[in-house]
Amino acid sequence: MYDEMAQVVENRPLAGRHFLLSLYSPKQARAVRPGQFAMIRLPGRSDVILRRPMSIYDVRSRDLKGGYGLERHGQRPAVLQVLYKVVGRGTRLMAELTPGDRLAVLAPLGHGFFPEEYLAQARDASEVLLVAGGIGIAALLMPARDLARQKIPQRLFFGGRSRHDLVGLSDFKPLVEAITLATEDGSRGYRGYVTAPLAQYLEQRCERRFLILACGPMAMLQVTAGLAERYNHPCLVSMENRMGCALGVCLGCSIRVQGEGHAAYERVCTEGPVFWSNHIVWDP
Amino acid sequence: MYDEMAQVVENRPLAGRHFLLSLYSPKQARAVRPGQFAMIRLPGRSDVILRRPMSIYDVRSRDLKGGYGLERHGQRPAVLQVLYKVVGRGTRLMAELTPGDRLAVLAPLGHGFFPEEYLAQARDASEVLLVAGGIGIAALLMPARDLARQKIPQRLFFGGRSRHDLVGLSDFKPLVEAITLATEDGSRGYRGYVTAPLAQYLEQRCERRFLILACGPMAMLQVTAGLAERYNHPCLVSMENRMGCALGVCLGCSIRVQGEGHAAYERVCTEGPVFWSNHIVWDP
Amino acid sequence: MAKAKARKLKLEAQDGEGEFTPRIDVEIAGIHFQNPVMTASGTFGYGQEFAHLIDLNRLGAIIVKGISADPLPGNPAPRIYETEAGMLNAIGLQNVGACTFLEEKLPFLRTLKARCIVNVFGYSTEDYVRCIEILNAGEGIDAYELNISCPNTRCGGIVYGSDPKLTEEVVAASKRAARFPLIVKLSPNVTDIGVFARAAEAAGADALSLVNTFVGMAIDIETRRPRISNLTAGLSGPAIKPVALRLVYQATQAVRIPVIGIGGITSAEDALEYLIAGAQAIQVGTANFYSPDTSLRVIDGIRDYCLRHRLHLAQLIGSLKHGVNGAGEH
Amino acid sequence: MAKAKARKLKLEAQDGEGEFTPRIDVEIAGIHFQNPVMTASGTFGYGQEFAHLIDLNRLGAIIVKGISADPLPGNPAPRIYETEAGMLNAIGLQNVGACTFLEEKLPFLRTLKARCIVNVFGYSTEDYVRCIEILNAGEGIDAYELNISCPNTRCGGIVYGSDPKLTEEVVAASKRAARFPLIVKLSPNVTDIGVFARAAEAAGADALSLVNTFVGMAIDIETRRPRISNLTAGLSGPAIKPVALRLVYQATQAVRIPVIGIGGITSAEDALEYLIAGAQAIQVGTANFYSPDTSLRVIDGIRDYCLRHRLHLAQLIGSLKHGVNGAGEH
Ligand SMILES: Cc1cc2nc3c(=O)[nH]c(=O)nc-3n(C[C@H](O)[C@H](O)[C@H](O)COP(=O)(O)OP(=O)(O)OC[C@H]3O[C@@H](n4cnc5c(N)ncnc54)[C@H](O)[C@@H]3O)c2cc1C
Ligand SMILES: Cc1cc2nc3c(=O)[nH]c(=O)nc-3n(C[C@H](O)[C@H](O)[C@H](O)COP(=O)(O)OP(=O)(O)OC[C@H]3O[C@@H](n4cnc5c(N)ncnc54)[C@H](O)[C@@H]3O)c2cc1C
Ligand SMILES: Cc1cc2nc3c(=O)[nH]c(=O)nc-3n(C[C@H](O)[C@H](O)[C@H](O)COP(=O)(O)O)c2cc1C
Ligand SMILES: Cc1cc2nc3c(=O)[nH]c(=O)nc-3n(C[C@H](O)[C@H](O)[C@H](O)COP(=O)(O)O)c2cc1C
Ligand code: FES
Ligand code: FES
Repeated sequence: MYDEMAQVVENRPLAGRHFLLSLYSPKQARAVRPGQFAMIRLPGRSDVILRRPMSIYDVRSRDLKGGYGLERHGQRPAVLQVLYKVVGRGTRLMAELTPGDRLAVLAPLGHGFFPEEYLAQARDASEVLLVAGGIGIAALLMPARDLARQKIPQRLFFGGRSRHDLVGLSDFKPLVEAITLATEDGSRGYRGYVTAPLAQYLEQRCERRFLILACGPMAMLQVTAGLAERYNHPCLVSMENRMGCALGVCLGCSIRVQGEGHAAYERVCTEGPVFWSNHIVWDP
Repeated sequence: MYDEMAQVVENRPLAGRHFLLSLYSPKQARAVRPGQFAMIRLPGRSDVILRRPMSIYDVRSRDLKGGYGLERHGQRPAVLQVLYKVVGRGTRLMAELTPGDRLAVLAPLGHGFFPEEYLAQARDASEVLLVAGGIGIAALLMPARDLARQKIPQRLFFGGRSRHDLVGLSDFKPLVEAITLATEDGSRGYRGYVTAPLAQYLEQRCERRFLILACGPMAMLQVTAGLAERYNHPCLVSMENRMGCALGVCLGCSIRVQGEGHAAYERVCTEGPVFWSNHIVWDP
Repeated sequence: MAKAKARKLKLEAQDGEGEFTPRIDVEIAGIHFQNPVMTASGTFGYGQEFAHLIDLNRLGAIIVKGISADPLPGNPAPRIYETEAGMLNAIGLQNVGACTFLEEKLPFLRTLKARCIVNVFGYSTEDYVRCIEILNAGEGIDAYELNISCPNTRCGGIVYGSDPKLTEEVVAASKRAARFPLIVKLSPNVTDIGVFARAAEAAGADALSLVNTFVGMAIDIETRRPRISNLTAGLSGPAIKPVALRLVYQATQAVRIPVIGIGGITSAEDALEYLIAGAQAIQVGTANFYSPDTSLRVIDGIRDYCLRHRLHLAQLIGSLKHGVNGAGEH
Repeated sequence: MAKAKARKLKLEAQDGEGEFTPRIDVEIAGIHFQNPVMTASGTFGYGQEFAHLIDLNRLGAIIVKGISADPLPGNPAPRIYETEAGMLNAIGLQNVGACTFLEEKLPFLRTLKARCIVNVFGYSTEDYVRCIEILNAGEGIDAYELNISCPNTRCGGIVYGSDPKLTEEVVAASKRAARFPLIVKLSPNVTDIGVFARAAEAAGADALSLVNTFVGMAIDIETRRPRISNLTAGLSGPAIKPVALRLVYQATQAVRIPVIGIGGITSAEDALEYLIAGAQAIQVGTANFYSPDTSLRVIDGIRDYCLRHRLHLAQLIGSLKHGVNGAGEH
């Protein structure tokens, strides 16, 4: 983890108030592991004081070519990429960033989708299912690339409110066997929540083993965790919570997990954001 | 007085952290009278909430040509100009403005150097003395032009901390007979406060009648007022004070004036900023 | 609970998908307000100062600058200072006095559709009573707001507002004297707001308003002198909103009379937090200084919200649900 | 006055134009601190979390997260929320408990040049005493900070901190039990801070620290539920600075023991305001979250200021002059 001033290389607008922000920060970019996140701060503003947590979507070389794994192409990563959606004051200000602007970035952070912990289950599975809700997609590109490198078949279930939320699809296409889309307004793919086609898929393949990696809104994760439990598949979820520090000290991000007394809570920023879904105590 | 969103036409850096800001705001520009001011707000920032008071330095046509009085050249004013110095958070943010940015501007405000109130004295005087301290110069260009148009001889006394504070001289040159400069560090003109050469000038011309128009830091105004009293010259001062509203309602800008009870205070934003110096109760 | 009263406003039957026109008027202390948005005392002058900037007739009420029986000069400069997301002020209640107010300021206010509430201040119970007795002659005054919470005067205000016994005394005396309904404005600088809310209610207050400013301070480190001549000053603005909101919520829990919420309101969203917490109306203060159209934006925003949620204001007031996830407070 | 003690620090003769090295060390409750900058409880974990970000040896002291006799789980999520220039928190004092602290956290803290102060919390006087008795075994603890002001627990904390009698009781019992000096951390949510400062002093406190957080609230207007599961929460950050500074100033006026200032400090300028107002030291809280090097910048800034003004810290403390224009308070 490093606390750096990183320079904006690009802040590319995408569909539906999404942006792809590229930050030059070689030390951090080299240290990133899949599923980790960054805390981003707009310096000099006392009206947005806390840093904002953002998944690290990808790391790239300075000229933005290549992607995670580019070491294999003889290049070292130097740029952090963050895929974000404008939802409030902090992200609205992020949208105004232009190349050359400097941000305070704390990264890489957290316990992500670390292959050593799920690779055995992934190999046992007939397929890895990536389940993304909205901007949750941002946490899944780097693990998808890990899995693709290991030649493990994977399938992406991706849902959003409308088709404008389905960003980054072209990055996933080369990595996965198939993509199932869902939108609440029916503007693309299934009409409804992404957990509906997921449930159907699992129901029809009761006999098969899957590993599920999921990231998205709490409600989606909870349903996904329920499906994983019902059909008895291992499932990793990347959790969201408000964060004060991401250093493990404010205890603002703690969530309820299996355990009693002091062990009843764990920090999303430190023990997470990725947890085995059956470790979480979901709301009744 | 209008409350408008004005667009930045230019934000020109000058010496010593001074800037000349030009704002497109025709309705306001047309209404400006000499010695009035504007309240400027950076919208969307809750860390700099109050508007900042700024003298209106000049009004111009849209292409920034001409100056106050340009109606006579067949053009109507459309641009407000503000000459400001970066001193704190608000002005630091103003310095970052670029053409196209929009500001909330309340203008024109206040009781300024209105010719109908001093022209008689100006005509009686052998010379009008303009006395400026630092950024106080910003309040004097429009009255100087009024006087020049009336062919009333004037002389500028202008002091600052260093020569970098002596901005805008070229605008005054065509309007005044002579300019006396002073800097605290001696980098230009007299070494010391501008009130020293002023005192000397008045002392040597005890028999003559002057009208003094002054703007600058409180201490300078107080000394100037003292000199005016000693040599018995009428003197108008443009006062500074922190301002909450400039609408006359917060009473935050009130200063002590001649009078008792409720009349002991008057508002710089409404009754001022320009007062006859003997109306002010100066600190002992 | 205060919301009982608001519910009494007759609601039109509102179901189905048809046209819906939310009612956002409200009745407090027997006075009908066309909407729950008022301008806070000391931040809106005597109304007229804003006449050329906004349509005053759209406001729920204008609360004028604190008036005392005799005119007051106020404190020496500097009186204000900007802080993080807020400002300090120690005006010292400079005002024209009750008689001049009646002669020079009230006639204009009387012509407006907005209600006129007069904020009353004194240094002693006799002062308050004397001021009210003068003002009782005023035609067009809709209510008094008793300022027992001004932090910028050595005696008077703050002393009354931080002692429940004195609160009861001055409220009871003022209520006896008052020809118009009496709103009592409470200080936030207390350990338990419920005690003061109940004291004012017991002494006959028709409604409460809160908060007044928080006592604060700032120092110029270069001169090592206070930034405000009075040393301490009142903090207002967005910075105080979370604490003010909590106090307003607690006050609504403590009394049956209506509560008017004040503190850091700059948008309809802010106002809605207060209304959901239980305030029957709100006041916009410091925001008037830098954004004179705030109150109008708040009115529009409240109406839009009610329309979107198909709620009348009365249904919204005090509708705070407990427990973040709907599972009850855990 | 608290400053008398600080003045006792031997000052080198300092006149003329020669080299000047300001002394910024300070002695509080018999403990020597290399500088007056501490990290506030609950905002700096157990120190180690910041070890790879800043040089911990440069700090005056580290005050660890509130410790109770038994481990506590804390409140359900959400526990924090950002507000204007501040944040709300209702962590609910999640902590590892006194025994685990001694075993797992203290050994690292002991190795540092920064002083180690342990923030102690309980639900009853017995809890406080029991916690202190466990901690008394700890080698390397320099002092206790008694948290009688946490607003986020139903009983305990806030109750003690808002009743002078209970304050005296818990402080006296804790003082009797404590092997190390006792700093008492006061709540800002009171009508008269002087009463509580004097109660703590009378009961044997060696020093005071203030402020803890202000009780606040925020509502999600779309769900009409509180933003924080606990309903109310503690407000910290730049927003509270003016009010916290006033409370610290008033506390220094009320007692002879040293006072440590806390609240919204994000820069050396902020810290200097507290020191000039009379605080012997200061704590950096919320700023650690978003700018972990704040404390170090504050230390450097204080030294630079002292150098520029040719003052030792002890000469600066409590040096507030009255009257804005030097003409005495008018
Ligand atoms: C581990 C993690 C990874 C994330 N990755 C991404 C990502 O890659 N792309 C992306 O667009 N968003 C991501 N988010 C959500 C993102 O942090 C929020 O959308 C963002 O903080 C909103 O800030 P704001 O100022 O625009 O919104 P506001 O609503 O104004 O924020 C107010 C406060 O709430 C917090 N907050 C608001 N929404 C969320 C949320 N969903 N989760 C956590 N805190 C929130 C903010 O941090 C802030 O403290 C992630 C969140 C977490 C915890
Ligand atoms: C009638 C009038 C006309 C002015 N004209 C000009 C001008 O033409 N050019 C120019 O550069 N400056 C002018 N000033 C001063 C200018 O308003 C301040 O320099 C500016 O407000 C500082 O803002 P800041 O945020 O950078 O400083 P900060 O120190 O961060 O401001 C903090 C607070 O103090 C107030 N403040 C600080 N300095 C002053 C000051 N000298 N006078 C009044 N309030 C102050 C600010 O408005 C703000 O509320 C004028 C002031 C007045 C009253
Ligand atoms: C400059 C100023 C003057 C004020 N004068 C009065 C007053 O005369 N009487 C009063 O009851 N409150 C007065 N107040 C308090 C406001 O009415 C209001 O209670 C407070 O500012 C909090 O609201 P806000 O955060 O929206 O400003 C004054 C506030 C300010 C900022
Ligand atoms: C997340 C968080 C947790 C806190 N936990 C404690 C605590 O355990 N014990 C305590 O005495 N104070 C605690 N505090 C209060 C701080 O120590 C400090 O008094 C307060 O935040 C004000 O300072 P600031 O404005 O610099 O943050 C906590 C504050 C925050 C923001
Ligand atoms: S965000 Fe502070 S502990 Fe996790
Ligand atoms: S600035 Fe508000 S009355 Fe003058």
